[in-house]
Amino acid sequence: MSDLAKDPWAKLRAATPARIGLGRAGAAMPTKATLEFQFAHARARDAVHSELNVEMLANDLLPLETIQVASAAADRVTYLRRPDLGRTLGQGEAAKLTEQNPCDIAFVVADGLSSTAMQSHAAPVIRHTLPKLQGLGIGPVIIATQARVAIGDEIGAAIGAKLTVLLVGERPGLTVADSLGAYLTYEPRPGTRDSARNCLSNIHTQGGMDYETAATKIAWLCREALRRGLTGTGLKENAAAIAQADSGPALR
Amino acid sequence: MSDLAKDPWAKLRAATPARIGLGRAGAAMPTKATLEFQFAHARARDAVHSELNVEMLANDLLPLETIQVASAAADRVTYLRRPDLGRTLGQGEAAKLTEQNPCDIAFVVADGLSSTAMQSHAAPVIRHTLPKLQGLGIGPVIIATQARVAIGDEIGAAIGAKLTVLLVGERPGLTVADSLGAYLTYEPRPGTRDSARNCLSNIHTQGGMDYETAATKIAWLCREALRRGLTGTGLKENAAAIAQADSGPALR
Amino acid sequence: MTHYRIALGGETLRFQTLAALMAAATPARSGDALAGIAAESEVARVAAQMILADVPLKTFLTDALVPYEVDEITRLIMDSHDAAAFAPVAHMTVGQFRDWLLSDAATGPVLTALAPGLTPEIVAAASKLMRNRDLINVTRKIRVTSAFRNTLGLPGRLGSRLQPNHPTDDLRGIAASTLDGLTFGCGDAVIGINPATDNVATASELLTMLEDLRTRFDIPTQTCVLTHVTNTIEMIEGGAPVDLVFQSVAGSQAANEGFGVTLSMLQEAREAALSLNRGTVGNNVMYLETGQGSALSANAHHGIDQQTMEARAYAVCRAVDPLLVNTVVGFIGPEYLYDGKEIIRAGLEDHFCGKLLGLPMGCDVCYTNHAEADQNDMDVLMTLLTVAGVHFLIAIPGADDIMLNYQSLSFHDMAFLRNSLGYKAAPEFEAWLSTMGMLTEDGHLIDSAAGAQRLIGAS
Amino acid sequence: MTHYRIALGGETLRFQTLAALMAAATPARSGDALAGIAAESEVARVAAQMILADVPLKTFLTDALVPYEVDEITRLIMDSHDAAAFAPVAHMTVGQFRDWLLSDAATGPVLTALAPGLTPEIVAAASKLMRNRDLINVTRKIRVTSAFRNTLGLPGRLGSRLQPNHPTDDLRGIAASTLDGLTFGCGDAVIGINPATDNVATASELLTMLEDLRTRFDIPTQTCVLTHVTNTIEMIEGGAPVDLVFQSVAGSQAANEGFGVTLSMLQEAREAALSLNRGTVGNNVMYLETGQGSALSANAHHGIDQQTMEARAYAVCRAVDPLLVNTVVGFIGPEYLYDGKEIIRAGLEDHFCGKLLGLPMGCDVCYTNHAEADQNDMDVLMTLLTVAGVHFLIAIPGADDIMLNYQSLSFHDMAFLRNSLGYKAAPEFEAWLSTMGMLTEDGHLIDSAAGAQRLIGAS
Ligand code: B12
Ligand code: B12
Repeated sequence: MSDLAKDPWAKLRAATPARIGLGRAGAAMPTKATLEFQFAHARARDAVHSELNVEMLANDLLPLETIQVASAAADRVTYLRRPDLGRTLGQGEAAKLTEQNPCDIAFVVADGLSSTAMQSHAAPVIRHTLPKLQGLGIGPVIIATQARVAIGDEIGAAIGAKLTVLLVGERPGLTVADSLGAYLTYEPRPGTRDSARNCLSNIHTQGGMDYETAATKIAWLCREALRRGLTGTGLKENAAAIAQADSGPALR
Repeated sequence: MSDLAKDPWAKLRAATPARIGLGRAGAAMPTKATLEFQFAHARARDAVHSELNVEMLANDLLPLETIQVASAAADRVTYLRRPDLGRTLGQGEAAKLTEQNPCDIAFVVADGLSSTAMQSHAAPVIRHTLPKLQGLGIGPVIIATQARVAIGDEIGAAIGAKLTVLLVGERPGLTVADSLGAYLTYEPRPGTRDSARNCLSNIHTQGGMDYETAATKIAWLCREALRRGLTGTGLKENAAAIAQADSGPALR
Repeated sequence: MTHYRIALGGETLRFQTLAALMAAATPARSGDALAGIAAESEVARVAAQMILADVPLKTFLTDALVPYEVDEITRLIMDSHDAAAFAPVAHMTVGQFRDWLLSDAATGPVLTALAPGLTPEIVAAASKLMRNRDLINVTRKIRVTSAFRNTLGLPGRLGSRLQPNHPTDDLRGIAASTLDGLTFGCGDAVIGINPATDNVATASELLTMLEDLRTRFDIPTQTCVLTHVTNTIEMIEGGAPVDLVFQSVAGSQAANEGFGVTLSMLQEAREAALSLNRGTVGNNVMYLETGQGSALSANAHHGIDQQTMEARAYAVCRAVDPLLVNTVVGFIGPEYLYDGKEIIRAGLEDHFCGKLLGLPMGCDVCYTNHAEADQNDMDVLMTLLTVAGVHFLIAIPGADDIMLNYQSLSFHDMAFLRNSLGYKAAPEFEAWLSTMGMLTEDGHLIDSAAGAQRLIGAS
Repeated sequence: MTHYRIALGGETLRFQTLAALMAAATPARSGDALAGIAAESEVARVAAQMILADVPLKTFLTDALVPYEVDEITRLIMDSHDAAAFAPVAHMTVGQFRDWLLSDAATGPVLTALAPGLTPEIVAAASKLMRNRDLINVTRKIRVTSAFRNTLGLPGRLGSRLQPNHPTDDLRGIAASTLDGLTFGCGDAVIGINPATDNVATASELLTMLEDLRTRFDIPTQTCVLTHVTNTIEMIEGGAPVDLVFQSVAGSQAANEGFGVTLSMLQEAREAALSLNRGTVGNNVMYLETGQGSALSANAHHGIDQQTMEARAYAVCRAVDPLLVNTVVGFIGPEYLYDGKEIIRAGLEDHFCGKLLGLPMGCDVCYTNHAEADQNDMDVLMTLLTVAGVHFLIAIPGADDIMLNYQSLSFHDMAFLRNSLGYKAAPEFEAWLSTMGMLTEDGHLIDSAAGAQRLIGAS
């Protein structure tokens, strides 16, 4: 109890990256916590506006083949105000895709609201996932800039993929500015509803879902989706089944 | 009392353009009054952004000679954010002024925050004032665009005027969007303090100071300023003296 | 064919449909601009408001903005409309209705009786003619109470949802955040986790952990894992300790389909939860979240402005007699509410519309990092909503949600609203806080950490 | 030579002077950007705040931002500083001071005793580290009362200045607006006219008219014509019925010279007014107005941020024991406070700084038509300030000042704050309103126009 009296929060703080045990100045946040919060806000806002370094990402993905496409949103400012444009390919961009052979699964890497997330986590997640997808036809990786989740539908349809696995930069938070989400869509085509996708979120290295867990879940969902011919609310993640299915080598 | 009960405000309303006797919905403004207010706001905001038609104004001032100068604020948006630029002449503009002969009084017409005020009232005010300034040397009228009050100091100094009478568009109000102010500055030069000027304000035709009254006051202040060698807090408007001095023809 | 027109300041302004009129009459916001239905100028906005002021309330009962045939929410609204309750205002135009709402004649009890006679479109229309102060003025009069293990919405009370999210649903991490919140007196409305993962097993584990915590400390409150309604039904069937059924809902059938939910699913879930009979002081078992922009973002807005679509979501909520409803007002981002000003306005509108329709209306006062807003704007909105009599607000550790990636209020903010502004927690919960030694005699959080240490020491 | 530096997120940020640090630590506003002293980025702003948090309060007593030698206000601040009153916080840094202000230890009476020990620079520095909610939190605790013919500033009370301006100072027009305001229960703080014309004769006529009205209805309030202090001195000498001496003041000697006013002129005017001995329940005879931006606009800001310059104006006010002080917060325009958000923030800061320095601090909640603001923003600020315990607010017919060309609050807004939020007028004035039949038993404005008609009928 005397240790606790010194800092009753020490033990609890280790259990979560959340801002707990900040102390109080009356009913207010103490100066230090207030300013740290504001600093984090300043940085998170920068993260929203930073641009994806496509070359570096393509390099990280080697030896995988990559194709780069841009959404219809010309720049970051437009992108933020016009989600509709971020969901459709820019003029002429679809042409880059139509010549591909149909495949089972196409990975789409979209900058979304955090290019930092893409830069750091997209390549490792894909690298961890591929070994678990043996036996399935994997298309080239499509890197889409100024892109929202639904852009995967147009891409998947154009490329003739049965399923898209779209990795996207989730909006940056104060504590984690590089969180990655994965959205799986069976039979992608423009107009697909979000209820017809599955989602994995909070993939990052600051207490989020680790690469190996993400890869295992993605792979399980891919196989189930192709087997049952659907994604979305009809397909629930089954923790027990995933644990069993995960027989691939631990790359962690 | 029965008339009063019907609309107790009728009599009072005639006494002022102010929004009195609006009625109440509980403690709130009734819908009608609220919407009229909002409509007036929409229009007043338009007035801020409207531009002065210089040619038309120069035409209205004929046969007086006019010279047009621009402030250092390139456009309306800059003008609104950078009052410092609105107070100085744009590059090269001073050259248009230096060749004039020194004079007693220079009229400066500045768009200020309401070009509408200038468009409507500047020429009539000057026309009403000139007859009352007989015997004094009047320079050409300088029309200054994107201009603030203090621009008159640089202009007056450049032109070598003993006194400037600067007419400016006051910021537009909800009820009156074309109110004109007159600022008199003795021995104008850059850096003059506002306490060294005299001001007449609310010159307009919707219950404001009428042209003839404005002209009488301006003329009285001009003569007093030149006689006593100052403007500003040292020179107070003297209502009785003005009434006496006003012997010119009534042009109202 | 022009339906609505007005001559104003020398020009004639026209609006083709009631929907276009409603959209143009809405205070400026980015979502309506994105949808291409916002007023083209400030003058056009006022013109639309002037016309709208003269539209009879009855019009909204006959001219459905979203067709009856294609939308189950329109059918719900029309079919459940209570004409008797509506009678006192049936003769009014929207403008007259606004004035009447603000008059002293429209007392709290009168407004409560009126609620079943109002439709989302009617309250949305009225709100468009209201200034911020008017929205506050009206909602302050209205009292809505709801209850499960405590009673929410009583005068002078302000509830709070304790939201202890974690990016991997770590049980200890979530427990830590929950304890933190409890030491600030938060959690009377609900202790509610958004699970990061979408699976029933995890959700059940989380729920069991919360149930343990609640029973260990004997806390008179309710817990919830905010997973999809279908998951919750599964959990109930699996015997998990479900207090409340959660679901996000929107204002059109199509948008709800995007969420994977229908009216009948909600009814089914409600009955399942009621069958557990876990409430002690009341039986409101539903918790619903909404937020302007969700219909448009799912391209399911039928050309209707986002605020009216939001109000229509409240019809969905009303049908299931909820314990809690809250708009997550700035949650989606600047595409729908651009900056602090738009978020503040939307928060007040949502609260107004919800309360007037008879809902226990709360708010997640929040913004994202891509929006032009900051914590100062949240200070403004939380204070205004508290003054306006909001049912509850959401609070999280340090205002920073590390899983959903947005900023809401902090536990500290609840302490401010209670200590400084004098509001109190739900009475049962307040009594518990007192027992734990965390309150001063006048119901304020004590300045020392003694109470907190007791709670944490015991954990 | 760099005085202040911090390493943050991989870079080192530097600020050359205390003035530069203060400016960079200020929440964003257009005036500081115009002056070229605003933080260059949000990160730089936080960095400056972090450094400022560690600056000892004592620094401000030795490092004068505006040199002692050139500025009589600096001399006033330094020479009148009460070291004994300052003692309890003398060891603190700015950050510690902020935390202490927010703690329960800093009660109202403690803060009142502290006031003479604080300087404008100290309170400005603390405010820069405060969120909006913190500013409200602290000011709610502080009570300042002042009195002349009624008592202002008592708990649960909210005063109002009735501002009946007219573009040509027409007596009947001004009387009409005054009556309108009285029917809304406005005017307890003062009935105060800004004259359109600058001459003593007109000012005296206006004053006489107000005096007639006041005595005819036996209204327990004070009147004022807000003309230049030199004019008021002349009026007093001329035997006009002067209750209060008005003057606009700013935070540097140079800026005040631009206004044509010095400290000794204010003292002289005060003594002249005191000699008339017209107060009945108190003898606070000064009324002062301020507002962020006036120093910069007169190019008399010495490179200091506009909020600190504003706080320095309060030192001028404090020296003359005023009845009323108010910031005219959004009055000058967007060059100094760009939009509603900046106006709201500045209003809260000004109120905080004034109250902490011990002033009877009010606010003209207002904006111009060239600013990015509207009446909804004013709704926000007036509600927040009322909750924060503001001394008084300014109200005009329909919120539209037809002479000064800007929008403030309407008489209706005062009625809202009193009816809906429950605040009351000064007790003497409230009793008078009651006598006139204008209030309900609980001090609210009655819903009918009966009271108003009585007043107008009699006029
Ligand atoms: C923003 C958001 C929303 C917004 C989406 C609208 C929009 N325009 O952005 C709204 C509020 C509508 C929403 C709703 C829901 N959401 Co959501 N949402 C998020 C959030 C906070 C950020 C997403 C993001 O940054 N996307 C990146 C940008 C670039 O993508 P975008 O193209 O702009 O937006 C799309 C995606 O956000 C997607 N989306 C958003 N939520 C969900 C949920 C699911 C299951 C799917 C398939 C897609 C999806 O829809 C948008 C439009 O296409 C995440 C949390 C996180 N950290 O990521 C949760 C999150 C993705 N949502 C979640 C859930 C559960 C839901 C709901 C099902 C809640 C409910 N019980 O009803 C609903 C329904 C969603 C649907 N349409 O089917 C979960 C998913 C859990 C999981 N592993 O399956 C998450 C992880 C949060 C959580 N744990 O609660 N959501
Ligand atoms: C804005 C304003 C101010 C601002 C000016 C700062 C600024 N940057 O704009 C502030 C708040 C500082 C101010 C202060 C005062 N003002 Co003033 N102000 C106005 C207002 C509302 C609008 C002016 C306007 O639109 N100008 C047009 C724009 C384009 O000009 P600008 O170059 O941007 O701004 C300059 C002028 O506004 C000028 N100015 C502003 N007020 C005054 C007052 C006097 C006497 C002079 C000579 C100049 C002057 O100073 C600015 C900077 O150079 C007018 C009312 C009206 N309807 O016009 C009253 C008005 C001009 N002011 C008035 C007064 C009395 C004062 C004060 C003397 C009040 C006092 N008792 O201390 C002080 C001192 C002014 C000074 N510096 O000497 C009176 C003048 C009466 C008269 N006939 O002489 C007016 C008419 C209002 C009133 N009736 O009370 N004012």
